[in-house]
Amino acid sequence: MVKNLEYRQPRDDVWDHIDLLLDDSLRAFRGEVRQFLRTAVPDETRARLDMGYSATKSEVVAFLKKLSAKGWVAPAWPVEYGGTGWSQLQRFVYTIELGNNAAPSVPPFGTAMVGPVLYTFGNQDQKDLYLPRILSGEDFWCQGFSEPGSGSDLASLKTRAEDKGDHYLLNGQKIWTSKAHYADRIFLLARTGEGARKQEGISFFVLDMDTPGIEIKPIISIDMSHSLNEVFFTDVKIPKTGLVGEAGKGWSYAKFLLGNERTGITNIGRCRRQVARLKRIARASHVGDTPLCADQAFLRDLARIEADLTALEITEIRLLSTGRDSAFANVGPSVLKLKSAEIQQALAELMVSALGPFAAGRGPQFVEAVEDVSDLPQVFFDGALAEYLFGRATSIYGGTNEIQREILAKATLDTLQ
Amino acid sequence: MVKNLEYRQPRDDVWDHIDLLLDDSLRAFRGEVRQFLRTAVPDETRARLDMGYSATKSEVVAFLKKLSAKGWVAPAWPVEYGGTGWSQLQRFVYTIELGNNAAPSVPPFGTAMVGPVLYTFGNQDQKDLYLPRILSGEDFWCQGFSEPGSGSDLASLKTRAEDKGDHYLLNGQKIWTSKAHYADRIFLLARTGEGARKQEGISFFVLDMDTPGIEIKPIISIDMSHSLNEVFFTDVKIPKTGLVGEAGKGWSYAKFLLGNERTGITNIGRCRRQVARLKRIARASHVGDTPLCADQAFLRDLARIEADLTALEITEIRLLSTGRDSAFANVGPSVLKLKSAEIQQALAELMVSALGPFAAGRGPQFVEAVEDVSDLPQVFFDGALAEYLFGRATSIYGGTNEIQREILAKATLDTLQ
Amino acid sequence: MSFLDHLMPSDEAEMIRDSATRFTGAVSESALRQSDGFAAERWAGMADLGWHGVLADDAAGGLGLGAAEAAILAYAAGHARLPEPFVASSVTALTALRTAGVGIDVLAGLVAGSRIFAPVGFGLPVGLATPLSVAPDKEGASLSGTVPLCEVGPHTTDFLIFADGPEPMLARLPSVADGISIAPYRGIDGRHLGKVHLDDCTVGDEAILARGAAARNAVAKAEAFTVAALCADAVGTIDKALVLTRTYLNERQQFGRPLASFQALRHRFADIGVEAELARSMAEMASFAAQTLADPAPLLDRARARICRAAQTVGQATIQLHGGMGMTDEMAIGHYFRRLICLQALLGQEAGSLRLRSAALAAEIDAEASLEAAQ
Amino acid sequence: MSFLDHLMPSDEAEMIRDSATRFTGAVSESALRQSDGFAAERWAGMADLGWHGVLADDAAGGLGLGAAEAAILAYAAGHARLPEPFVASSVTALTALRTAGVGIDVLAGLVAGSRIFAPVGFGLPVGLATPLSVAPDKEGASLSGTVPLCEVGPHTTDFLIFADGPEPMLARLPSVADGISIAPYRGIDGRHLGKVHLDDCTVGDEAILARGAAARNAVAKAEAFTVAALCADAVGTIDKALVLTRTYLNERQQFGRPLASFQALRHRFADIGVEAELARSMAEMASFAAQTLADPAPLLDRARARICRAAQTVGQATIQLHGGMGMTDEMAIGHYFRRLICLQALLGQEAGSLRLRSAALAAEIDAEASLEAAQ
Repeated sequence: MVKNLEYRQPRDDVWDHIDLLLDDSLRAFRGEVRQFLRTAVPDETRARLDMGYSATKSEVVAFLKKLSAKGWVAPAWPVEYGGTGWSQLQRFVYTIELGNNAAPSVPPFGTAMVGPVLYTFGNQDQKDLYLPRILSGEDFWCQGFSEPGSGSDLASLKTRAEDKGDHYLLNGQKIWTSKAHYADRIFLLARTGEGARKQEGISFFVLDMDTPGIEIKPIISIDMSHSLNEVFFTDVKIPKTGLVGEAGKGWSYAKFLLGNERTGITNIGRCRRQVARLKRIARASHVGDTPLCADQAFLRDLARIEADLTALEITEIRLLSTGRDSAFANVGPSVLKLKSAEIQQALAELMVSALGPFAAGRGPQFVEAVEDVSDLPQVFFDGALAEYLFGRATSIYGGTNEIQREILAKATLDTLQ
Repeated sequence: MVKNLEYRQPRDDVWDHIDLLLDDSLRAFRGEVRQFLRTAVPDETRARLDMGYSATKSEVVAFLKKLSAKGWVAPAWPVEYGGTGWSQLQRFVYTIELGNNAAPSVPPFGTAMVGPVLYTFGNQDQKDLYLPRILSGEDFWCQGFSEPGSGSDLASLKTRAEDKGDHYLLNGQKIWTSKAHYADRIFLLARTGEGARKQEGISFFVLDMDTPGIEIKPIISIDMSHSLNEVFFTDVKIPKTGLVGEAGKGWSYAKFLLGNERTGITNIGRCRRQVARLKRIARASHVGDTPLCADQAFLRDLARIEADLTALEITEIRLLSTGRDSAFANVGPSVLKLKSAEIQQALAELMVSALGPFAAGRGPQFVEAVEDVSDLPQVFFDGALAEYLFGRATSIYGGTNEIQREILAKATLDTLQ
Repeated sequence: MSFLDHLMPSDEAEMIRDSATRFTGAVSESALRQSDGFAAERWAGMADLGWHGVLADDAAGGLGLGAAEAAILAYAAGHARLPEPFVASSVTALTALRTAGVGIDVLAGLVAGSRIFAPVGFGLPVGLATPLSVAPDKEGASLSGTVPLCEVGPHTTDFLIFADGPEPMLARLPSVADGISIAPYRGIDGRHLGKVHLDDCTVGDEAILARGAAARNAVAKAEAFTVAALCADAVGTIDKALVLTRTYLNERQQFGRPLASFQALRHRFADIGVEAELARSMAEMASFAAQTLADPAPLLDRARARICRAAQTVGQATIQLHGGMGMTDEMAIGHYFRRLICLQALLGQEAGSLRLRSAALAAEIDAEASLEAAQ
Repeated sequence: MSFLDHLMPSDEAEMIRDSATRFTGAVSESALRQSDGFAAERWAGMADLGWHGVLADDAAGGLGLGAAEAAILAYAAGHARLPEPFVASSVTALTALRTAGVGIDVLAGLVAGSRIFAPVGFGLPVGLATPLSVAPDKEGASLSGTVPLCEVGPHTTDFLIFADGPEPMLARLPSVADGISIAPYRGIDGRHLGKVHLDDCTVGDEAILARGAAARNAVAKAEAFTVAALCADAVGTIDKALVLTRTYLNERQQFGRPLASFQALRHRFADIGVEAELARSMAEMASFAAQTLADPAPLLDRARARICRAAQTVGQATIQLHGGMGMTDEMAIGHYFRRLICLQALLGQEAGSLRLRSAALAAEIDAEASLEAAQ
């Protein structure tokens, strides 16, 4: 029984109908990616991730090594800095396949966040030092933007870096610092001066995490896992070489960075995998004597999410491929962010609902305790709840749903055409 | 086939489970009401109303005569003015049965709106003149509150009544005046002075609709029916006897009136009848070879609305019966208004969805054209669409959903306990 | 052609879009209200711009283009809420005729705008099974049965009738013929509809355009093109509903400031903006699928479902955002709301579309189980 | 008693509410976090206030009250997110024991707080069928089978086991007995849960409290009271989640003003306030139905469905309104969110409840058809 619920690799000979929208060269490219992932991700890792658990650091490191050897760590970077030269749609397909094949997530802090800032605004020394270590998987980065009390109002940050001539002296506190406890380096925003607007006087720094004066305090999240942190800076010396670009221009670099972030968070591949997982659960889970897959109400919920997911995929393709509809190009990232959060949360909610009474418990002991009860997809219980709980963050991080709606309203309502 | 879809009177021997919450004396009272309605409403009227059509004026007049003879036109009024002396819960049951039995709606403008204002704030002459004519069904009233441009900001009204010594001279315009074309009299708000706040300087008047200078312009609504109007006043003389209460205090009388209005608009009886109607439609309507009542997804939609309706009923009973939870008593009317709008709209939407492709057409010719097509509940088509379209107003009139949410937020969020 | 190419409209497509926008931009609100469901001069104007021949071959006077370009015109029709049967005649009927391989003479009249076809028993609305019975007749066949919903009106010159069954056939009949009677009525959005009743209606051999698999194939192709065009029509209707609402929210003042400054209304507008973009994506996909795929149904069902939901959500929200004004026939928004209701019905509604997708999902789950059992 | 009387709490009920509010008001956040799912002194405190005997007769040291008063206590437990098995032992087990007519000695220990019962195979979660097999044994009976989800923990002193089947029985067993094994685990909200495995577990005649219809009846009554108590627990949890959110929105500043001043957040808060009132109505109805009606299931199914939806909506919205802070275990709101998830599971979830109501609706439709056919 449990066997039937295990992760299945996508079959090349069975196309999802949405795949018919791809052309032959993209399909061939996808085959290549799948082929690589089949061996690059150990079965055990894949099975755990598919259940909804996070990858461990060692799983991520092992996978990064494979990617690094292939040159696929940061496909979006310019070729001169180690990118692949793929088209935007190739990258789209690649990202889908990572999620669809339950590969560990490539930490975005180096590849998608600080990397592009460094090769765009950094000096030669910074590029030479940091970029190769991101590509090799040696350096793990974390992000020091948010502060307690700043919330959606990022520019109200208070951490201060005082120019002491040969170094900056950093004091303040960051929050929501994902994976800080794994990180070798941090990029951060700090106030180096004052301006008429709160967005002025902010600078962008890079810093080693083992610098004296840095203290990390875990934030346990509502799924009872540790992935977020508070980071405290007490008289931390940032060498002058840690300043990226010009002092006082940090806000514009941060906006550049956040703009990159918004297009990468649709998690379509993972959603596809979860639709497939829900289909397997529907087969194994029973309501009385009837399998859940015979319940039209459940099927309609799933079909509705699937239609939403198809719409999201095509919307992302539209954004990547045309770029001619300038109004849409402006709001596209917010559309994707809002909709993908909704779909991810709907999938997790449907999965928890499919657990019925077994959504009451979790933890390894729970999984063990219910593992021999027939007719129920026990192995998914724990992970589904973890995903449901942690997934509430998808409508909060990277700009809450409310912030996204405000961006959309500004772009579509305040400009009378 | 069509026979199966016709209106069915509620059976006394088959209790809706929610009825079990009533005590014996209320159940006996309900039996009495049902008994009366069985003969007071002609079958033809009942059938038409159940299909979703509005009552004609002559149907309303005929029904009011029956009610008048019974003394049931305005149960909520104090006995001295012709009320019944029923408890609040008896009135609740009575109102449900009117809707549940597809009786024509008693126009609220006289009984629920101007009547209570007159017996609370009017002078003896006004009481003697107007109240009996409301109870006898002789006088139809309409309401002149809203104005173009005022929208949810009712107090921004501009219609002015100038004190000319022996009369007021009225100039201005009202909008959304429901049934003005049927009405004998109108009650209205007009500005008789200025104040620091826009709520000041407003007076409350009653006026005959045949007074020279009144012009009525129909507003055709999106269901293509005529029920709303604009009313224009050009140098209309209001006799001094038309002023209700004190000049300048009209806003407080209007608030008193609107407070009464909000508790009477849950339309629970009508919703119950629609649930019953949907059950009959589900039996007759087919999807391929399967009756709609075998579609679990449809049934779940219906079950969800039914649970909502049960919750609404009990919430109204709570509001009527306890009055001890002062926080809830404050927000109760807005809770009922929001939720009843949602339920009424959800029922209409589900009914239209059940029509499938036949929601494309409407009108008497349409009904005739599809009447002989088997297996489809044609007789409901036209009325269902009328209800769906006109029912969009339930979240707009009497304070939009947005206004209700603001009232709720003020009461529950702005007061830290 | 790949989907990516599809997303990059050709210069010709852009020209069609521009000319359609100019054409519909000249249609006044009063003209629309007076046209009573059909305006001959508007139909002729479309003919002049090549609308009716967008899918027809050069030889028939057409433009020889595909579903993407037909979608541009259907979008324009929705945006301007044109009541004429553009989709029914120039997309549904024309695709069936063309796929069945009828002669140029028949198509030429349609393309020129002088012949207006009403599809009967197929195409529109989606998902309404109305089988007609076919009896052999000495001169051809005899048809009987009732189709309760067709896009037919006083303007109709020809019927294109599909009779399913053991011996399916596609036949063309003039609008006045023995054995055919029409009960006319109006769509919720003002378009002409009707019930067509056939009573031993004789169809000569020359009127039978296709039989058997060829007839089925013509109808299937026509239905796919119909869904794609209706989806585009719905997106055009949605877009215009948003434009009207944006204007209203910016112009209308309440409590001393524009409605557009109230956050709750702003966010609701943002949400329907998202719906519009998702609907647009699905319409793009539908026209690609109809044009390109052998079995577009699984994608078209998703498109129908998603676009119906967008139509419902946008229609209801734009009325609500208009407040009391949204309830009046005087404002254009209600007309767009009604068109969205009508389009949902013609598309088979979200519930109907999801019912098909649910059944397909159940079958996919079964197939996976069999596949695994076989391993 | 009529429902109206039910809505008018007695003075005694008000006293119980006040004392419960005082008691839970004294439970500190740190005490809750340290209690690891059960605090003996808190259990004893409840006993002192009469919680465990609220439904027990005077003779057993109880208060002899009903579902309404039990609901007041369950509400308080939810509001303070107490992890102790108040509902499982003091409502579910006690109602079954009392209905089965067990002796005062058994009840007295439960009422005094010295005995804590874990119901096995009935009561909670709602809708989980876990039949145990019963074999006749020389001294009574022998039970076998697995119940994967029970509210059982280190504190449990007694099992109250229901074995359904042709010869149903309700039996009491000590927490340590031959043939019983427990696999303990934790609820998502921290409460103690476990799987109970019975392997030829011998139950002596003296341990069998009821058989046949009497056993079924005891269990049915207990389950109705359980649903009512869980509904009240959920409403208490919801109310506290709203209080925490209200405080947060008023205290937290963003863009220079309190979050509570942003209209989009205000309206979302208003919406969950509506949910809370609907849930409260349904909980009132559930305790009345459990106490009064012979067949409360149709009403209890609606109550479960509606309250689960309210729990889901309120839980998700209050986390969202807390923003990033809502994602941290440090804030209490996440604990309330998890309790709401757990309660939904124990109530059988909205989907499970609506599934039963849908089936009942289908049966009602059939019955009406038969009734009309018979006329």
